[in-house]
Amino acid sequence: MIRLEKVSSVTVIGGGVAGIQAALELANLGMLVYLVEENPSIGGRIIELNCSSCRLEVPMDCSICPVIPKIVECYHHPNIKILTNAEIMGISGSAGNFQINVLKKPRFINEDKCTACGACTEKCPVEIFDAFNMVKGRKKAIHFPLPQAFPQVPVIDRENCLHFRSGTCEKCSEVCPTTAINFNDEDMIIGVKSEAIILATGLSLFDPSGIREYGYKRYKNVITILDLEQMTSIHGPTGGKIVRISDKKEPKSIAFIQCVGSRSRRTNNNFCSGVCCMYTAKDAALVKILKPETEVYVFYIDLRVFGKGYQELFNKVRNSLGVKYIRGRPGGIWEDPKTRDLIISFENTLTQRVEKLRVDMVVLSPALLPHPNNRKLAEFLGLELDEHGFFKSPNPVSQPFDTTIKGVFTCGYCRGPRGISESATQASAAAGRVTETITLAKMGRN
Amino acid sequence: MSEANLNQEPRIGIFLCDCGTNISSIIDVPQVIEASKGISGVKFVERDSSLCSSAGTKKIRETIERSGVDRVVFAGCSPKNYGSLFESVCQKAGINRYLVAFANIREQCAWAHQDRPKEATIKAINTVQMAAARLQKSEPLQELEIEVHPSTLIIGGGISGMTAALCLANQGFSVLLVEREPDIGGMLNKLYKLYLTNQEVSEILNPVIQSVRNHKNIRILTSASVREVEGYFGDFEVTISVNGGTEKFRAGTIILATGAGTFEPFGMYGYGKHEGVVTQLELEQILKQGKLKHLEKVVMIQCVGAREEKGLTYCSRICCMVAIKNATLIKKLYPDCEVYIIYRDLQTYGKENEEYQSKARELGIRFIEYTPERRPEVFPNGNGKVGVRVYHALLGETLTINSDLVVLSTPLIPNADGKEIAKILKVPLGPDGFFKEAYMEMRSTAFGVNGIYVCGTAQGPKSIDESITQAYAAAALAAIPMQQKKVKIPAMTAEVNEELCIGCQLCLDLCPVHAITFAEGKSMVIEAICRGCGTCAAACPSKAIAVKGFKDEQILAEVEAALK
Amino acid sequence: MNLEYSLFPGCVSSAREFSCEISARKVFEVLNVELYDVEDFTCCMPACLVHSFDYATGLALTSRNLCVADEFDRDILTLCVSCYGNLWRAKKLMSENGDLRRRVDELLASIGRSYQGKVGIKHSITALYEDIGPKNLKNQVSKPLRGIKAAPFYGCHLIRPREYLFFDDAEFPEKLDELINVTGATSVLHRERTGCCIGCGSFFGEVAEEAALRLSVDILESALEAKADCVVVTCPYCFLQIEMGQLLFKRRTGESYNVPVLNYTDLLGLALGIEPRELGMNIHKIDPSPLLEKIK
Amino acid sequence: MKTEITSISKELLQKSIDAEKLRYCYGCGTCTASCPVAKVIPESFNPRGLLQKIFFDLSKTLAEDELWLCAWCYSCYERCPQGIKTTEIFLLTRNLAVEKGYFPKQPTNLVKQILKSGRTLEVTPARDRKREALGLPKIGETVSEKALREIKIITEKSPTWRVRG
Repeated sequence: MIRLEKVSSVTVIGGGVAGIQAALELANLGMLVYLVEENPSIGGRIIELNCSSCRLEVPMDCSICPVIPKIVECYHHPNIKILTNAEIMGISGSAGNFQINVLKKPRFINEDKCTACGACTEKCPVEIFDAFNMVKGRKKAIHFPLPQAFPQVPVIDRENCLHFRSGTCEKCSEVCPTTAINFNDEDMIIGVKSEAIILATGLSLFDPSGIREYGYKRYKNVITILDLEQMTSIHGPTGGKIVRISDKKEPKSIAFIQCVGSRSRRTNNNFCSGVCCMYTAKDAALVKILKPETEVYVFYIDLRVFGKGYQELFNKVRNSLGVKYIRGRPGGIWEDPKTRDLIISFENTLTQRVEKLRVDMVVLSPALLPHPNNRKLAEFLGLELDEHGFFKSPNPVSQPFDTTIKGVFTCGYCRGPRGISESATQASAAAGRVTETITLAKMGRN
Repeated sequence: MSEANLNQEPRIGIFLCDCGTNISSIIDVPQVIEASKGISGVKFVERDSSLCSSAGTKKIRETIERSGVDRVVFAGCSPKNYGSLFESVCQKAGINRYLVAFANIREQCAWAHQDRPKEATIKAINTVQMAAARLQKSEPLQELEIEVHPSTLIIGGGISGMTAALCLANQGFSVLLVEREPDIGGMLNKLYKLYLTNQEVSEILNPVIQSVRNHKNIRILTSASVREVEGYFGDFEVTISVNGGTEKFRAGTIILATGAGTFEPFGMYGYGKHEGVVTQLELEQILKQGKLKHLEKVVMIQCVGAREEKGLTYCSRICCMVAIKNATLIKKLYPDCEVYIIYRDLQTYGKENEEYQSKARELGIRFIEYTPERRPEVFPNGNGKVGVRVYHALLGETLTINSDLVVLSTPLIPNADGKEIAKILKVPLGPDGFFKEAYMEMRSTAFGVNGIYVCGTAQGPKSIDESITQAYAAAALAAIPMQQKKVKIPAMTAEVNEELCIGCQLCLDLCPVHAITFAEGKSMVIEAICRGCGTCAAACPSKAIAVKGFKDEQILAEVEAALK
Repeated sequence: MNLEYSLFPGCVSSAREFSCEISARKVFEVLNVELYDVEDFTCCMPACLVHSFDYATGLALTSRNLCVADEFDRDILTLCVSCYGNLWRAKKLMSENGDLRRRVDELLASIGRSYQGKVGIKHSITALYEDIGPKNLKNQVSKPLRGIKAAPFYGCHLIRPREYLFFDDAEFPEKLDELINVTGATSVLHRERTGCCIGCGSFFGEVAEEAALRLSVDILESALEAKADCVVVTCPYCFLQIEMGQLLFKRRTGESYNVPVLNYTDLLGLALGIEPRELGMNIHKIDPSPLLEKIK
Repeated sequence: MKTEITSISKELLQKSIDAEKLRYCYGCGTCTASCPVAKVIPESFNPRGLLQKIFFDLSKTLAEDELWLCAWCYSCYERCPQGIKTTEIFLLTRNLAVEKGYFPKQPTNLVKQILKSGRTLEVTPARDRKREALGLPKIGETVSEKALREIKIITEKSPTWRVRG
């Protein structure tokens, strides 16, 4: 096997699909990899998505299942050191010799002892808001991360935990059968030396309540596509059932609205998120397959069907499954105060007809934005960001994953909008580029 | 520690996972445990809430070592998820990984029948019984380890092939770059300027060509093509026809970067009939030669021959950007020229493309949307002009543009020799005729076949930066086994019982990967090539061939258990 | 508290819809707020009409009113949301020191004026909400209008565009609802609350008249769906359109809606104990008396 | 209907930097979907279509009644995802129409009324008496003389305000 002390080390920042894939390739290429993730588990955004094809037995790309084995492999790889709950505090040095200071925040739970029995979460007396559970909306102060995150070891929300707030409660620790809970865990600063850095910070979500006329957060049955992904996920709060938040009834009609906050100078997000058209097609299909009698509408501006097999999937969704596509961005939504139905005002721009549509549920595709951490990292490294906060490349055509600083590379959404497939390909590519660069540098030295 | 001993009765351990509550909330786990205990040879049934956790894996190892079983069944989630993890844990506990079986009681029982828990439980019991029955007939198998020759054959000398070649050569691997044309450079040789950066193509192409030519680890063969590929992952034997003769090479890995062709739209929109109707590629040539005379009006039509119901069904991904780029170039050359782009859906995905489109709009380039139901018409209009009549769907009006030049945006299409290469390398083509990757989401540059990778437009239409990205990704994947120097290949290969073989040679013809040779009147399997598909075993008239791990008695035992 | 404003009554309330002016003057009097008439105010010169002929000339004419207001150290108080929005638009355009501003400055110089933009621009609603405040108003309510369900109709230029009108949210405004609830009446949620009466914009003869009628009907339907007893407006133009729409509809179909239209100041005035007649409610074309009876 | 596309007016684009933004319109229809006029008379008015027409065939658009149907409610202005100042663009286009001699009847009459009285609506002596009767101050048939004079001085400088009558 590979002898670690002699090998080069690389730090990957961000433990989502891109970061995991990059880490795995590098590790398999014989490097020692530090994978730094700010959340308590690795997996990133993708574990918020649903598993569709496995459930439906239809030949449709499932977003999450192919990634799970990668997450597991990454977690157990002898060449990958995973630092979760970790924040980058500073970076110095240059290509071939970066010094990265990482603050590792305590988890308070011993990952080796925990058996994920759930006794602690059951006994915990504090309930907090759960953004990933539109239906219930609550979770305990000690809770499991999203079902597909890894490791499946509970997390304590320090802000709300009674022990940390007032020292009055140790219920979770009392019931833990393996004494895995240790409140005395402390912050740790870890210094990491690396020859190269790969940035894979991923994306953040535009808050669609900024597009006031669609009434998100005001109208209960206006949700985002991520809420729907959670609902349709077998691990999700409804066990895979689609329900209206207002009355928990299954909707008879659903309208999807594209480009909410994206392709917009009004929100300063003058770019296309690149993935919404197709995940909407996928989820629209899912709705139709689960319950064929549901009326499904998609409001779009330009269909972005540029990827392999996209047009064909879209044809199937529209022609065979009967999802109705309407070219037009709705002007506004009005909620019937009695029924909580939603009345959408729109123009079908291909027929010039101005119409209204009453539906049970509206699903918004919000703009996907670069991660806010990019600013801090750019500052540490002296990197250039564009006006939106994406990392800049010295030449977007010939050096698509290089940055303006030598030895620092990017992959995934942090360089610009892209889907899972392209993020993963970019991650492999960045790993190839890093290996090439390090080998060249070493040969230059020797 | 327990070594499987075939003379001894099989000793089976069963691990049952609750998967949090994913399984236990639907399936009556105690009932499954009870039933499992009754299976012959079962020494223990161990239940856990989460086997994949750190604590869970530790428990697996300890339980196996303590009980001395020699085979293990995991009843839980799909082996796709944690299969390899559990196998490696078992291996550490001394159990041959081919004596580990999986009963998928999560996806196939709990989830598939969540509204019928009773039946789901019965199915779960059956699934566990089947896995155990099969294990009783299983034998330990050893994987073959193959040395990987540190060299790569790259087919195609375009930007993708060259980029991959450099990436590997720079890591010290030797690369053979085979190009069918007399010169390397590929499609980029025909192009003028790049979109996004507006640089001349030569600015990025020439340095790459120079580096490839000067690299000591890269050997270039031009006007050459791959005739034959024999051998296997780690040690391919490649025959190349070059200079009227053939040469043989050895390669550990292969990267396919054969590129794509362009669709020629004869008979569409007056192409080939009216003067003044050209393709984007032809316009590119005219621009490159500086021969574009002053124009008053130019019309570009998108999706010519693409996104159709039949034939070329796909979107070619780059044509909108190519049109916007060429429109921009014309507008910069002749600012008073009116340039129209007649499109279906603008594919300016992402950030840079969308920004580039905005800049084009700032220059005054106009966009007209048409629908496939009402396509534009092109007709000669006298004085060398070409009329374009188009129903502007967003205006609800038919416009007539009296243009000087009509430019058709046509899709990239699979290369004509793709089928032949696919046959030689035994890799698949997709329904669109491009090479079919293993799995689009996580392995877009790999094939199901190990040791062969794909990048660039050979896999599907893509831009230059995307091709370069894929080239690096393919190079990384090819570098991994060469870096590790050895690969293990699955032990589930075919095996010939020489005593039973009657020498009919039926298997030789049927084997899709040519893994069977014939010597001294008997068939022989080359394990390194065999992928264990079982075609030979099924066809063998004398039942002389069996696939290890899938022997008849194993399958029959499983079937029997299911029917019990 | 001694509030005072320069009253900018606007053409519609001066020349047509007297009830709006009557009720506003009365209510502010009772609230001890001084409204001063300014001799040299003209029409606000609405952008949709006057600026349509010549952007710069129109802007100069509108800004002239702001120059006149600057002669007094008092904020302007408009009764019409169209005047309110139009004056604000001028203020905003004049704050951008471009070519347009230079041209307007020249035109103003030709009449010996120079634009300062010192005084603020209020509408009766914004003055009531921001300068007096719902709490103070509530304290002065002597006859709470319990039992009345009122459908607020905000009026376009009270809330749009947010670019330079900051009074309330453009999509989900709440302040008029709050002011209605202060009177003891109940504001109802209805779909056309932020709608448009088309009164101050669309010009093209019969087509526009037809549009206005259809919109009025839509607004009335919206209010009735929400079980409102009346529509409460903030602007004499909206008042005119929604009343006229009912009369036209009756003439055309023979059927009548009979939904009383109230200026917000009518509602507030009633709650302050002012007699309907003193608020000019006797000249409303849709008789409000059945509504008034509901209060008791 | 056939239309020969003519060059877009440089004048319009130069008038105001905001009009330049019209080029960013990708015809999403948010404006029309939000428009109260299009809601009730869609056959006569469609702001999205009007913007496209202004962009594609300005000279023809100048003569169209549709140009004067925008109700100035700012709904589209508020919601346009590209931040196009629709309402202002319509105003600018009306400016061009008037420059080219298209004087729609009703607005022209209203403007004449303004020149005459300083108000858009006439206050006859009878109406003024009614005001008085209702307890409102009398306001006269015109605004103050000074104000009227100032209006004249300003409007005389504008070529498009030479409203004959």
